[in-house]
Amino acid sequence: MLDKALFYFFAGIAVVSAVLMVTRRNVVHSAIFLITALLATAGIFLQLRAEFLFIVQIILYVGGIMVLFVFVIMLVNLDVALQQIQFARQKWVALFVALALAGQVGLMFWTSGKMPGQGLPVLTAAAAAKLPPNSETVARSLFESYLLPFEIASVLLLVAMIGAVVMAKKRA
Amino acid sequence: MLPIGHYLFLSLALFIIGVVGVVTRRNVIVVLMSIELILNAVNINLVAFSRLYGDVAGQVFALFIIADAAAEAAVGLGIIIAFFRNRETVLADEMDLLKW
Amino acid sequence: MMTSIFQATIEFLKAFWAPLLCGVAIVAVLPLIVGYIVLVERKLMADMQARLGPMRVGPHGLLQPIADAVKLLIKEDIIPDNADKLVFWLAPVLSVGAALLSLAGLAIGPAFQIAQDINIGILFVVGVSALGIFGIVLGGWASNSHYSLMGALRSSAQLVSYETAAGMALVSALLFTGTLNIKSIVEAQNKEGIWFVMLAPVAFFTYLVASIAETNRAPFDLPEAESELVAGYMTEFSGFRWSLYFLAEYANMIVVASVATTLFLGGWLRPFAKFHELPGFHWLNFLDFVPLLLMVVVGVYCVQRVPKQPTRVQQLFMLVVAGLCFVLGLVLLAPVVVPIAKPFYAGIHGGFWFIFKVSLYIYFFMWLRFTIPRYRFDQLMRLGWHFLIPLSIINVLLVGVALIAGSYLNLHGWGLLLVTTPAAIVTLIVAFLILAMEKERNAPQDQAAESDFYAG
Amino acid sequence: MQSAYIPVLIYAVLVIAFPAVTLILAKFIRPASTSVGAKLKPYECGIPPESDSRGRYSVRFYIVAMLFVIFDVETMFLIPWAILYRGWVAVHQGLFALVSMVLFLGILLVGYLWLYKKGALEWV
Repeated sequence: MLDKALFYFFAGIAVVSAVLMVTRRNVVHSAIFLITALLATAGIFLQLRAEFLFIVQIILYVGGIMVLFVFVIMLVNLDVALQQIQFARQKWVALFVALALAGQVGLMFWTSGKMPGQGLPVLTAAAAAKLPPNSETVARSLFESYLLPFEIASVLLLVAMIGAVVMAKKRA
Repeated sequence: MLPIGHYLFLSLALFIIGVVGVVTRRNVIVVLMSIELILNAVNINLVAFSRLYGDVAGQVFALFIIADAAAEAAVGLGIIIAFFRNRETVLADEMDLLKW
Repeated sequence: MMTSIFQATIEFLKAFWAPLLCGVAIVAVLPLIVGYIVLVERKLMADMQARLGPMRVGPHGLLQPIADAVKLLIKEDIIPDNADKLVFWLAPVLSVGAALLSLAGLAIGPAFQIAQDINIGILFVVGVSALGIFGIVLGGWASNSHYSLMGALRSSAQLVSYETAAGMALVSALLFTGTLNIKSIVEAQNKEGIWFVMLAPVAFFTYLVASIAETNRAPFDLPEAESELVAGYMTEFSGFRWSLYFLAEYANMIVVASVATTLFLGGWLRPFAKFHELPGFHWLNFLDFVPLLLMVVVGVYCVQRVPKQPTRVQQLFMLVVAGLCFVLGLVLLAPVVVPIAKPFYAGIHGGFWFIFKVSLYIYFFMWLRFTIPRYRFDQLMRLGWHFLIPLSIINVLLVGVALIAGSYLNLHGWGLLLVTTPAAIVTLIVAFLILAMEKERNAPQDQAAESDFYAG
Repeated sequence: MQSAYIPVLIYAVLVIAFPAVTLILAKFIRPASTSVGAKLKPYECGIPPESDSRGRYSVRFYIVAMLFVIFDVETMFLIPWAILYRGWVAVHQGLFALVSMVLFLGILLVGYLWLYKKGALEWV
């Protein structure tokens, strides 16, 4: 009961602020709504018993990546930009893509003959019991099963760091 | 106890909103933010399945996706800054030259 | 239906009454505490500058914070013409919300915690308090003034630069604890019998510097450098909105001081807390009486000041303060001598020691503010990126090496000092090397402007 | 949702409500603002503002934020490593753990040194 209420609460916030993010004219407002959506997603993670990911979402996504976005918005934010048309002439493409994706899912439910959500596996308490203590289990999995991806991640970060600086530096 | 479908639907909704944002918005920064939304939708799926099977591997992958999103945002915004310095605009359809 | 909801509420309250009470208490009392921290700061500053400080409102200015609060509450509220009204409203709320919310993870004593025993403990505190940056940057943007936006950008650049160093210092301490849970961190220090400030002194130093910069305090108060930026991101904020930012700043100070206390200074533990658990009486247990002693000294001082007060009301007030001190002293004495009150020892004395350490840390902040002149912005950034970050990364690795050496030598507790002290010394040597390199690099600094890497 | 977080959620609502409600309440307590004209202009030491403040700012702020994000990711990978480290050390696997982290940090340090040498960290 509480689980359900919390899910709808967070999911509602996430979807509504995602819609607002895409539709707002002002980029800063968009960023604020994206932050809200990301925080709501963090709430969903918490509800799914991914505590460590919850805090990573807050520290990295909201407190890191979104700060970067807001900074760049501040740096390039000209008021002229606000008066320009904000939407491309691709509304029909967007509608088509959205409808195609939704239709695909609808078809899936149609062929399976079941209502959405019915007959799908339920998140059981038994499965959840295997997850805590969450940071420790995640750490164990990360360093014992996924050590190579972890090392490769550092190469990715190195590339990102150098690439971004080269982009931003003045042209010779 | 919720069925997994709820989470898949939420993820799908966020994904579609993200795709619509990428396709319709002219401002490159908003396009990048929509991509973040898409990555986020993927993370919800991964974590939901990790919860379903009681296996943290999904969470580890979500962690990698977040790291990837950080790298993508850094480079993407770097490109936007470089573009803005030359053209004084951040609109996607003004990016019509391969080299300037 | 009504009864079932009522019953559910009762059940709920039964399960969560303690954390909820803590929450309400924090929200209700924190503004008052912050007000008095400000008063103490003004008094200390006055003392160090041979002035008296606030004296008018109440005896020795003791009611000044309340007067200030009332003043701020009824002040005119100005929203600049071109401001983004929604964001202008939202930004201070965000700032104060993040600072207060992060307090939820902290444990003042073994029982006083809102987020009881959460697995991510310390990360929750650090992560949520880092969200306050949006309050700053959005507030600066919303007011649409050059000073505000410049101050906001500077402030957040400073915050993010030092957050990395603080995070690395955190990692150094976590190497010893092996957990993120706040209670377990403190317990680990109890088990080890030694606080992590001794085992990881360089990390503590890094965290200290980084936390001053993160709270925008002097000598790193660049965002509010009056001489350059008027008041930084707060320039356009007045009245109650301004006071929210102020509250957030001081709440952040409490947060960083609490994090440092928990991680490095043993949390709610008494010095040499191990001896308290031993049967019999150890001479170090005189420390159990220190709280009482402190209260008595303050009380006697107040009583002695009574005749010097000019009016009857002020004399009475002083007596009341003295009486409160004595009562507090008795409360602190009870768990030590009265057998029935023994179970409350951890709660009462834990709270005392935690608040004591936090106060010392904040006192150090204030002392620095009165002593050291402000840094220049490029100096500040250089200190962060060229010195603190490499230093803290190297420190993490050297502490790791020290721990491996410690495991081969089978060292525990105080014995770990044998390996961690050399590690700290090596880190310090590296630090001096970095400083020397920096000095050499910055010698012909005047030509630097011509070869600006990001110009254009 | 683990039950430990339910008080946190309630506290979060409380914490956001406290400044918001006080802000709204303060509106009723204080006298109505009658300010017009120059008082509502942004403060620029008495000179009328030349331009909208939302213009271009130095790219360095972007570099700072970008490096912060990269190092933040690094910290978030270090923390799970740190909390397991003592366990590994206790079973004498510490060296392997340390080497894997030195490799991770080393690759990033290459980037850091490159930036340092290029002077990209100046001012930054």
